[in-house]
Parts: sequence; structure tokens; C-alpha cells
Amino acid sequence: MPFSQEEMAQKAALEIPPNSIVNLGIGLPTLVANYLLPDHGVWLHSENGILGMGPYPYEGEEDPQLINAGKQTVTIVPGGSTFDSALSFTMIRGGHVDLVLLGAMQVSMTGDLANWAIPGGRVMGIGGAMDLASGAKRTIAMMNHVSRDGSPKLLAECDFPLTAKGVVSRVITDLAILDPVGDGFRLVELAPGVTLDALRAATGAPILEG
Amino acid sequence: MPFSQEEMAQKAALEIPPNSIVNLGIGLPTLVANYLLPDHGVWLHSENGILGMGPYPYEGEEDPQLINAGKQTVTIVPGGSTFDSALSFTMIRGGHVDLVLLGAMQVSMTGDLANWAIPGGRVMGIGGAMDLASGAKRTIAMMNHVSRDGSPKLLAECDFPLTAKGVVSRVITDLAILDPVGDGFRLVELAPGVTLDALRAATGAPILEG
Amino acid sequence: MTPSISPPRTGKVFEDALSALEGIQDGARIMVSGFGLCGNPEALISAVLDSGVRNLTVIANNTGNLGKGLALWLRAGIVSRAICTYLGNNHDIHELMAKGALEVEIVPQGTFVERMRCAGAGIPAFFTPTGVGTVVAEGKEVMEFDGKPALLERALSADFAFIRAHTADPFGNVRFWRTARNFAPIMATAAKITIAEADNLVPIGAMDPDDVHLPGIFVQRVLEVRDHENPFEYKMTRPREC
Amino acid sequence: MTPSISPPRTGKVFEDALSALEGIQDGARIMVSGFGLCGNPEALISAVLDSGVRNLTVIANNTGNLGKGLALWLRAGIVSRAICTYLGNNHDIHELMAKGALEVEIVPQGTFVERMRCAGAGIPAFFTPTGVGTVVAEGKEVMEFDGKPALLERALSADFAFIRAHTADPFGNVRFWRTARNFAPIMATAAKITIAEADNLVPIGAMDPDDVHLPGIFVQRVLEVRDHENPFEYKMTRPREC
Repeated sequence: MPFSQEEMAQKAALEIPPNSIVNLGIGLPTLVANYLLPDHGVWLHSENGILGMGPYPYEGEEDPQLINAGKQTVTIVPGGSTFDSALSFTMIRGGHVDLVLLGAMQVSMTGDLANWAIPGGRVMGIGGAMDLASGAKRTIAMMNHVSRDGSPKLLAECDFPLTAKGVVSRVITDLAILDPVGDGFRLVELAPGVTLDALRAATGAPILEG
Repeated sequence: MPFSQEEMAQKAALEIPPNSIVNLGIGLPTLVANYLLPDHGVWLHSENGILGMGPYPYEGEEDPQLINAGKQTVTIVPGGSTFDSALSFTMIRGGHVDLVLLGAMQVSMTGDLANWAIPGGRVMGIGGAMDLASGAKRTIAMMNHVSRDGSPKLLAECDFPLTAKGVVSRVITDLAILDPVGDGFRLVELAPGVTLDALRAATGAPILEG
Repeated sequence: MTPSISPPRTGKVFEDALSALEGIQDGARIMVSGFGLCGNPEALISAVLDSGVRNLTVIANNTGNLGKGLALWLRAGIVSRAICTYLGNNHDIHELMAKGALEVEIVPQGTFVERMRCAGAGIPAFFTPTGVGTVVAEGKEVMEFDGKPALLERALSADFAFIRAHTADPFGNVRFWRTARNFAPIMATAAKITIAEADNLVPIGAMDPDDVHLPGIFVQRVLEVRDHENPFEYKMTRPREC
Repeated sequence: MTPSISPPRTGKVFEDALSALEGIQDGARIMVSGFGLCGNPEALISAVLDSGVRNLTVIANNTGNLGKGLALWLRAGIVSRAICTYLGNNHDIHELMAKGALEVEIVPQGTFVERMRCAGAGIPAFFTPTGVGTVVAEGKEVMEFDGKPALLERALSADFAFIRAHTADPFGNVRFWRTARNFAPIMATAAKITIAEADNLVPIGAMDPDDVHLPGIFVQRVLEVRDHENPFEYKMTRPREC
């Protein structure tokens, strides 16, 4: 049985060191906030200008001028701060954010990330993705292992437009947790019931063990 | 009779347009603050991080953490603000300061300014002088017309280390007010009792009339 | 040094949004603050429609969302070029792009804001590692620093910046509210004329010097607008614990 | 999204200045805030003398003045290199320079702070018009933008930044007082370890999010020091009007 989205989020939460500053991308990574360990001292950064992002507000307490990078209403935890976009990207590009968890369309065995455009598809834009992917101390990608038509998304080389080159250090998918190591993906953890053969068949690059 | 220092400061004050933002350099230019016109709306910028610098404090109200760029205790006028050095030099280098009045050691007829180092002398440093001289919308130099040994300080070409090239639009000296215009200094105003011949003799570049 | 300073004379306060636009012309380059619809100067956006200008270049993170904000300009056909970072949920811009009626330059968000910051700070160009090895690098100079490649990016300036403020005084000192700050203080430095649309106009001296988010040197015009729609894009809530 | 966040756990607060220096080594590159003596982290400056480290590179606007502040390090002979903008009134540095005992790099002040800002912001280099045609330009690449020449300047980083704060909380959020702010918030972004020496340590949540001058992400260690000398350099006053 592959990992559910919730299990993927739980696995991702375990990657977060205590007292670290984390930026959660839009989509799957947003779920990770539900699994942060209590008393762990994790501070969430949102690139639109929050350090110390808190949970969604209680009904009736929504402030349209207090949103996250997904444009959802949020809150600020005690000790949090707000700032302009230049300082926010100083945090990101300057390597001050410890960990960025990003959704991905494709990841290559050399750590290239593609997550902003599908060839021939609508151009949705880049947003903060390129800065986040290349600026953080550590970048982890979260994604389904294969696309809807079954084609692999972990590849020897990405064929979608790149977000950043050689930045992904770990990939969390519904089938496994893997590290791009240059000549393939090193297996860290296999989802229960998924065989190594099945993983290999679903991956467009060599799987290395141990 | 040449202009006194106070008269030079008065002349300089007349160069300040209403509602403008002005940075006064250390030394002679500091005196200009005494002659700002009332209700003129002039805001003083100090590069260590004040917009809206006010007069010296009353005795007993000095704050060692509220100083100007000359490290003198000052005050802040209502509507003034404090900020970090990066934003202060954004104001300067970004062309947001309307006028900079700087002391000068030498000025050339092409508007080059030398005011930070004497060859063979002690190196005092550059401070904000280079940014101020080249960043402001308009730069005016204030200086004695000749050095203590009588040698001219308004020259065809500076021989002291430059602060900035081609930035000075007007020079206010004890003998005259002049504009560097490329092939000489165009005379704007002569101090009372100073003859044109005396001015020419004291200047190391052509004096152009009218 | 005893300057006779009389700060209140500023002439920066305008009575209504349309008159605050004085001097705007066809073909103007306009920066507009906001992350999506959060932090939009709504009255200035509307007034531009009334002013009749067109052929605008808009510099804004999203250029509208969900048919609101700058999407009003797109629908009115007065934008010919947009420089932005993200178009998701902005169906109007997709429609215009599909028709070929709009030239769009998409910039990584960190590079977008840094280009404006540099314009405001008198820095003509800078190097950034963001975008190396991607389409963003196409046609740009690459240089290595400590063995790491970086792209040369140019300063980005404008004729006008329209920013949303929480509080402003007549000199143009501004404070922002929460994430409505976003690009506003940077855009203010990068435009020839910055207009602050403030929820509250307060007297000179009402802000402590240490609490000014954007000093008035960067704001040429001030407009008080007490009522704003402030639309929600995604109103999310959590249940109250008992 | 209902994160179970417990912000107070930070481990950033140190009991005394010497222990806050943990890990400092000979040859360290240290940024120190202050415009002259205004905004100096006095306890940290003293503690470095006690720590016994030497061969330091100091990055500071003046590297001391009138025998105080960083002049104490110069007198103790523990500085081998200084990067600064202005040396006037710092007789100690002139003496060491005359003896050839100190290598000094003088940088225009705007370039000085911008180089640190870029280091903190992940910008490896930038172009500035400041210094074109002067000795500052020697050996530097010059490029023209819109017909105007500019110099290529590199980011400037450090191992430590010692900054003086007015208020700090245990996460490292900081507020400054008046012109003691100067280089501090920029230096904080450019160093591996930033230590904030604050007049007042306040609880988490005591600062409004909009009022934080320097977010705690840039501050690794916090130290409360209630008493400072805060020396005057030029105490100027005006007469009281009657």
C-alpha cells in the first residue's frame, strides 16, 4: 500500500529538525503543518512576508490583509513578525531558511527540480519557487511517484522546464523516500507493500540500495 | 571683502528649494542649518539614519544614541524617521536626496570633487562622501577659494584623490559663487570688493563671465 | 546648528484618487502593490479606469486575481505589457495571453523585488543565483563567484507606484498592516511618483521615528481612503476548541 | 492546517557575554555595529578581550573612536585587518597603520553596507556608480548601464556579527533605538552567528509583528545587558528659549 497524502506529510514532518525555520510550498507541503511535533520550536516562513505563521484563524477572525503565499487567511504566532518582500527573499535567497518543502512535477537523479510549468500547458508563473528551491539550506520535494497516465516523474533528466538545478536532496513520494545521488536515486524507505521491482518500474532512473 | 563663513552659509541656504530634502556635509555645510528659511519645508537627511534631523537638544536632553553623521547629539523633528544604513544609502545613491552640500578640498572645472584625502596626509577615510557626491540630484561644494599657502583649489584638474567625477554643479567660496561648466568656471556672483582680476589670480582655471 | 524647520508644509495630500493621478499618461509604467488582492490600492486602481489612460505597462506580482484588483485593467484592455511573477487564478490574463493581446514577462519573485529594490537604491544591476540553468537565464550574462554561477539582472523602475498603506502622514511617512506590506515599500523607492493610498491619514508627528515603515522621502502623494473592499481570496478557518 | 507550534523553545538566550562568544576563534571575521561609538555592543566588545582571541578581521564603520569602543581591540593588538569607511578621530588606528601593524581596507559607506546587505541576501555581487573614476575603482570591473559606468562590488560576509539592540525577545526578534540602528540589522543578515546585545530582554509576543525591526531568523544568540556607558562623542546642546 502506497503512502497516503497524510502519511507523506507525516514523513515530511520527521525531516524537520527542532528549532528550524521552514517554508512549506503550496499544495501537498501545506499538509505538513498538521504534523509538526509539539514543543519542537518550528517556525514557519511564508514568502509574502511572515515569519512565525500560525494556523487558520477562528471563524469571524479572518483578516484579508493577513494571508499566506497561497492567499489563504492565516494567523501569526506570538513572536512572529511581518516584513516586506525584499527582506522575505533576503531570508530565502540568503540561505537563512533551514528547509523548504516543495511540491514537484519532476525530479532528476542529479537533484534538478521542475515544478512551475508543463510544456504546452498554461503558464502559471514562477512565484517564489525558483528562489525557494535554490536558496534554502535544504530542499525536499513531495510528489506522487508517477503522473496520472502512469509515466515516471523521477527521471534521469527532467524534460519539463526547470525550477532549479541540483537542489533537491530528498524526494518523498507515495511509493518511497529517495535521495537523488547523481547516478540514480538512493532508496531511503519503501512504502509498505510496495516492492522494489514495482518501484523500479515506476522510476525513470536507477534505484540504488543501501 | 570676501564672504564670511556665515555669509557663505546664507548663500548656500538660498540654493535650497522649498520642500526639499537636503544632506549637509560635515564642517562648513553644517552652518547652513542656521539659515534655513522658516516655513520652507526643508527636511534634513543624515546618512547615519535620520530623515528630519532637528537642532541640537536642550541641555540635559542629549541622547548618546541620537547623533548626526558628525557624531554630534541632535534631535528629530515631528514627522522625522530613523532607519538602517542600507535604507539611508538607498536614499542617497538612489537619487532621492534633492541636494547635497559638501565641503571640498579641490573642485575642477569639469565638476570633479576631491574632499577625502590629501596626498601624503593621514588617511581619514571616505565615509559617505563618495555616495553623497555622486548620488544626490544636485551637489554643491563649499570651500575657501585658496588653500592656506595661497594656492588655488578651483582647478582645471584636481590633483588630490577624487571623491567623484563631474558631480559638482556649483561652488560657493569666500570669493565667489561659480559653476563648473567644462572649459572653466562660470561666474555667478562675486563677493563684495573682490575684483575679477583677483578672482582670476586665485583660480587655477579660466573664469567665464555671463 | 539651530534649523528653523517647519515640517508640515508638504503639499502631498490629495483629496481624491483621480486628482492624485495628475500627470499620468498613456504608456505609463505603473507598479502596483499587493500579493494577489492583499494590499491592493483599490481606489487608485479604480481611478485609473476613470482617467482614460491606456497602453499601460503594469508591474505587479499577480496583475489581479479572480477578476478583481488589476484584472479590472486587463478587462478594460488598457494594459499592453505586464511584468509579474505568478498568474495562477488570474483567468483574465490567461485569456489576453491566449489572444496575443498582452505581452507578459514572468520573473522569479525574489528577482522581481530585488530588481525594484536596486532601481530604488541606485544599483543598476546585480547577480543572483536564482534562475541559473532555467529559461530565466536565457540571454543573460552568467558569472561565477566562488565557483557558483549567477545571473546578471537589471534594475526595474517605473513612472508611478501605487501602494496601499495602513497609516500615512502628510509628509508621506507610512505604516503597513500585516501582509499588506509585501512589495509596497520597495516599489515606493523605485518609481518617480509614489502615491500612498492610506486607510488613515494621521497628523505629522503621530508616528514614532523608530516605527515608520517607509519614510516620506519615497512618497510623493498621499490619499486617504477609509473604506476598502479588501476581498478574501481563500477564506480559511479552523474550528474553535471547546 | 493547524500547526502545533510552540515558539518559546529557542535556546538562544545566553547569561553572560563571554559564554555568548562560544566557538569564537583566532582569525575570526567579526562585524560590529555602531556609527562611531553610537550603537556599540559594549559588553561583547569587552568580552572579546577576555576571551583571548586575536588576529581578528574587524568589519565596522569606524573601528573605534577617541580610544573607546573597538579602539580597545586595536590597543590590545588583537586586530590584524580592518574593513571600515572612516578613521577620523580614531588615533589608535592611525598609530597602528603608521607602524604597519594593521591592514586597513577603506570602503565608501554606501558600498560598505550594500556589500553586507548582499551577502545576507544571497547576492554575490552588484554594480554601483559610487567610486567610479576614483581610487576605489582600481582593479574593479567597470560596466556601463544606460551609458553610465558602474563598479562591480562583491558581497562581504563574516563569522560573527555583534549588534546592539534596544529590545530583544528569546527568539531573537529585535528593536533598535534611534540612530543606534545604523549597520546592525544589515550586519545581522551577513554573519554566520549574530549576537544581539540588548538593553532589554522581553517575553516572546511582547513585540507586535509589524514592529519588529529585525526578525529572529537573523539572530542566533541573545544577551541582555542593562547597563551601558553609551559615551558621547560630541555632546552639543542649544540654549533653552525663555
